[in-house]
Amino acid sequence: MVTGAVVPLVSVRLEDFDLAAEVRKLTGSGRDVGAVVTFSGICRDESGTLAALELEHYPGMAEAEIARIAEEAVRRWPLTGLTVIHRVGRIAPRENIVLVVAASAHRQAAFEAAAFLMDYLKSKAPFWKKEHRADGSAGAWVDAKETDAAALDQWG
Amino acid sequence: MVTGAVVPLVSVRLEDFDLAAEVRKLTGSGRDVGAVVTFSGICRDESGTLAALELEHYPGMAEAEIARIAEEAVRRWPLTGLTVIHRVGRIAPRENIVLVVAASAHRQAAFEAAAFLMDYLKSKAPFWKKEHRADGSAGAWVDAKETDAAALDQWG
Amino acid sequence: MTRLVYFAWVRERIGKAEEEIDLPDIIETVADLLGWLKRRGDGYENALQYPDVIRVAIDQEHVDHRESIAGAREIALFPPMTGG
Amino acid sequence: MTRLVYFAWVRERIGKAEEEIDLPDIIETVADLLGWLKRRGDGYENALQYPDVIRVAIDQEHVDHRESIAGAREIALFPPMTGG
Repeated sequence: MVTGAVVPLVSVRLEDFDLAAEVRKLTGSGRDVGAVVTFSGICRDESGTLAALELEHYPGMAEAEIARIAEEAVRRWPLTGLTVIHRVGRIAPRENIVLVVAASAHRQAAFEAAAFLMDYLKSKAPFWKKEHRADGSAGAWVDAKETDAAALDQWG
Repeated sequence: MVTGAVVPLVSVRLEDFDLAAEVRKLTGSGRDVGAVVTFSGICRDESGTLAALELEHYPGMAEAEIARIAEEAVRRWPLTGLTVIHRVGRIAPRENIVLVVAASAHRQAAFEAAAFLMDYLKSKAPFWKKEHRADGSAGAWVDAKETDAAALDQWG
Repeated sequence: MTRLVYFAWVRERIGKAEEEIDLPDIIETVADLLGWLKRRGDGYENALQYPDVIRVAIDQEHVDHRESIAGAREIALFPPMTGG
Repeated sequence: MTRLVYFAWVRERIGKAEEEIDLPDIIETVADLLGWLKRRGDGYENALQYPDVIRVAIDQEHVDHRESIAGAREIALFPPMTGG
């Protein structure tokens, strides 16, 4: 049985991720895992009007900020593993954008930690999405949602 | 773009599931998916004291009850897809027991629907777990948790 | 005839998974049924000693103990569920 | 010299991703900096027209507009974030 502090796995990268492989990393950790929650954020096709998203990030700070959020989750919930992967660059509709995997002995901790990570990522991690439209018209930067900022309030 | 009522995929079976394949079924549905949440329930090894779980179920009612819970989730949240797979029979530590996959345009619906499904499955779906101990002593039926029943209250 | 089915430790204590019984007319509710079954022998007594913890489904839907059993084809008795 | 870095539409409107600037001593806080930068030209004026919406990080940590910039090596200006 492996015990001791859980070190979150954080990655910001161009390449796609392999959901099953990332889950296996956490279930094969040697810790007593009973529940694994994954969140995959996927590029919507906006009814065919979107050609692609361009994901810009602040190199260095993006990784550091995700790591800070992940460490906070590890402090708040009894997790056995936590992985966050955020892609950058050009992402086509139906492609993956972001992955969170939270593992724990118990389901509630896994659910809450994954939801917490996503709420904080949306509002605190330095990434910006620009849309490229299918009709070739100039892309617009995606507006931040009020609901995303409001979602943080529930975590106190 | 596929629209119309989402029909949940429900399966009770001996065989393991393939997480990635189940997610692909929902992301390749032709609907505008932006968020996929998965929950995998895994047999814990209880610090090495557990040899296996024996999962008993009420054939017919188990499938029907999961379907009822899943239909309720589809009514409550704007989902683009929902899958529930529950294994039965003998399950060794680290093996999968249950899978819920919830897909939606938005993350909150996917998170809430998956958590709702698990809370209801725990307390309402006719499955029972018996433990087989690693030391060969007589297995005991797992007790229902008060916290599982209490978890239903939050859903009104 | 009504089909009774048992699961988990209810099944183990009663010693069978199912049976067909011709229930007397005085049994109107689930609570009546549990009280009547308990007197059918040691296995039943042992299984149904604390009737409050027994969960019941009629024709594969959950019911509470006040529910009428009139017209039931299949009545299932089992402990609190522990799936998921 | 302080390194300033810009992202997303702040970067596009200012017309550069980064620059090194010798900031005058009268600039004490983030709010002072935003006001001062805004007067450096049309691109800055356009980017920083509504300073309240601009998010700021000092040495890669979020700060609010009242924060002192004393000792800052890298100050980043960007719109509200839309990752995830």
